[in-house]
Amino acid sequence: MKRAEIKAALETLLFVWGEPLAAGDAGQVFDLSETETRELFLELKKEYDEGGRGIRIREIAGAFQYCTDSRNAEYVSRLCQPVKEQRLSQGALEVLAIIAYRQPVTRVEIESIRGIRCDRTIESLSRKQLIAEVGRGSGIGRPILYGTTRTFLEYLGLRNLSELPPLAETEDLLEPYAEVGEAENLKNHFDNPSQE
Amino acid sequence: MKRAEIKAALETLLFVWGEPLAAGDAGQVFDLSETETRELFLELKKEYDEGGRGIRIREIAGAFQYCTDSRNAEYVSRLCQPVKEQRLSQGALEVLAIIAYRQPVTRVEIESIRGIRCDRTIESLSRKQLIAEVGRGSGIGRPILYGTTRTFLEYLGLRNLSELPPLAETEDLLEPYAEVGEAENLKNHFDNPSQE
Amino acid sequence: MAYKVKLDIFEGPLDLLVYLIERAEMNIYDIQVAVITDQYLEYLDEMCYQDLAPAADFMVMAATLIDIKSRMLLPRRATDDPEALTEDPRSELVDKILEYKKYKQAAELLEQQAETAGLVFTKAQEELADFEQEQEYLLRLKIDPLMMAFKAFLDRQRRRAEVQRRYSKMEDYRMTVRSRIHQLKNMLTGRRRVRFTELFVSRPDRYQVVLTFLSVLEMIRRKGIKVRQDVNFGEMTLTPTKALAGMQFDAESEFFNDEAG
Repeated sequence: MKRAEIKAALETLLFVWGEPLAAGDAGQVFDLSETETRELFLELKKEYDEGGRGIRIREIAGAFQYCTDSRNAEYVSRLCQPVKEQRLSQGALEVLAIIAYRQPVTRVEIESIRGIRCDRTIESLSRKQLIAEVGRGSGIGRPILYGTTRTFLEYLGLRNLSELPPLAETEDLLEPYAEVGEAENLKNHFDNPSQE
Repeated sequence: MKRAEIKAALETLLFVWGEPLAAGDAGQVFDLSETETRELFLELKKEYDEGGRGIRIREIAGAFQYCTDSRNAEYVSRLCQPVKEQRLSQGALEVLAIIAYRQPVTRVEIESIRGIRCDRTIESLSRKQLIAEVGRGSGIGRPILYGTTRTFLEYLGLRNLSELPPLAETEDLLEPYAEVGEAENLKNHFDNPSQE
Repeated sequence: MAYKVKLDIFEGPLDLLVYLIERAEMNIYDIQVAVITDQYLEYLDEMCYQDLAPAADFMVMAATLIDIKSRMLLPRRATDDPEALTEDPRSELVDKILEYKKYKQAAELLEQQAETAGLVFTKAQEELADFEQEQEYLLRLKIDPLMMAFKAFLDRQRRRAEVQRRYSKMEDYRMTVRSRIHQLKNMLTGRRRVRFTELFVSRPDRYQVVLTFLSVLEMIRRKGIKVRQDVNFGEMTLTPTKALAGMQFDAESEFFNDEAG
């Protein structure tokens, strides 16, 4: 089977599957290794990107999926009203952010950061399959550890967790209440009270 | 809007729509006539056909739709029903090994060697065509004699039974303890007096 | 109240604090605790007034604020020793606020990211039922596990045999017809008549009896002995013949193979 034929067959599989298709699963069809298959998928992806096609291939956690070019979203909305995913509440987004950046993390840790209970929010995020139990902590009662899922990556259109927007540094958070210089001094004051 | 951009946008629309999309409906999105739009769709279709892609565009009564290249149907089947590996249980392996090394052998002999019933295991191995009835014993009830099959050899990549790895101690070990029956024992003693 | 806020928009006490501090344009490292505490308590009052029972977490924070406010009134230098400077009572709260703010901001980033991702559409999976026929299984069979299974089985047999041997040494000692004939020859030589039952030292098992009987039959066939039985199922009497002495039953002889095979 020629390389071009396999690539065409991979296009068929991607289209039929709809959902993200793991390179390993696709590879089995052709007796190819996951690495080889991934390479073919990436080649395909590049072809679509460089061709400026209206459909693209995106990678999510080692799986590949057909999707549309986001620049054409306006035309889609002119044609039809596509089913949009329900937006998350501010609270749900906060919990999701804490889990995303600090995973694996327990409920108690999340609550101590937010200063408020969030068992119901966690439950709701679990139901939406954006987060999942990823293990048990070693502490008393072996608390559940939460982490994000592949659905979470899909939701944000991320290839993997390393593509999460970087978390702000403390200094970035100080504005607009203080001049940076002043804030630095004050911060030092907290870090090193003996300076005073 | 450039021609290539419109074509890319049409790809997006086709993908999102799923069902056959009428050229007229698609054209409205870009203020294009049905004729112009149809021409663009046909250009796209030609590109996919000539590129030998795994997904194609088909025309159905003036409407266009993405579909897969029918030549790849087999790969879709393979993806949907990945061949799952199955292993034999330890008990089944043991029965198979006894049959392989001691064939032809009756169920009663196998059971007397193993000390437990194994009619279901024998049945299951027969169904998997690893063993088969190879004859009838001369004893009471003319019990079925089991042996391994060609399928068995194929699985193990053996040309014939003589290629089974030798187990030198096999006979010595089994001989004194196998309660095959006194007649069997005496028969062995006559056949093989030098054993002593 | 001097300001109007929507009461149900705050995600928690920290969220409310962030709002109050930002609104007052205070420096996070120099929070005027008295001002903030008053505003915070006003907010709680408003909540109660509007019948929105504030969550317990809001009350806990109120207590914390009041505690900090009161500690701020104490002199910061407890002694003349500059090293003994007590910690700013606000620092722990500030750390918490900053940590919370970090994730509050991250939540906004995630929302933006999700919005962008929302511009990308995927398609549903095709109907695959036609392709999903009966599951095929590929049997995985390798020679090594097969041999291992057999070796494990042999080991088990060996262990069982060792146990058996320990408990029944005598019973398990099994003779062949040839060695039994050899024995019988020695027993019969020089005797005139021997009863069949005399051929056994102690109470024989079935094997011993059958073995001895077969041996006797063989010796009759070779004309080494004559046997007499007066009654059905009665005692058999064995009489050695002259030929007995000349019969070869030694181990090297192929006698039985030739005759019985």
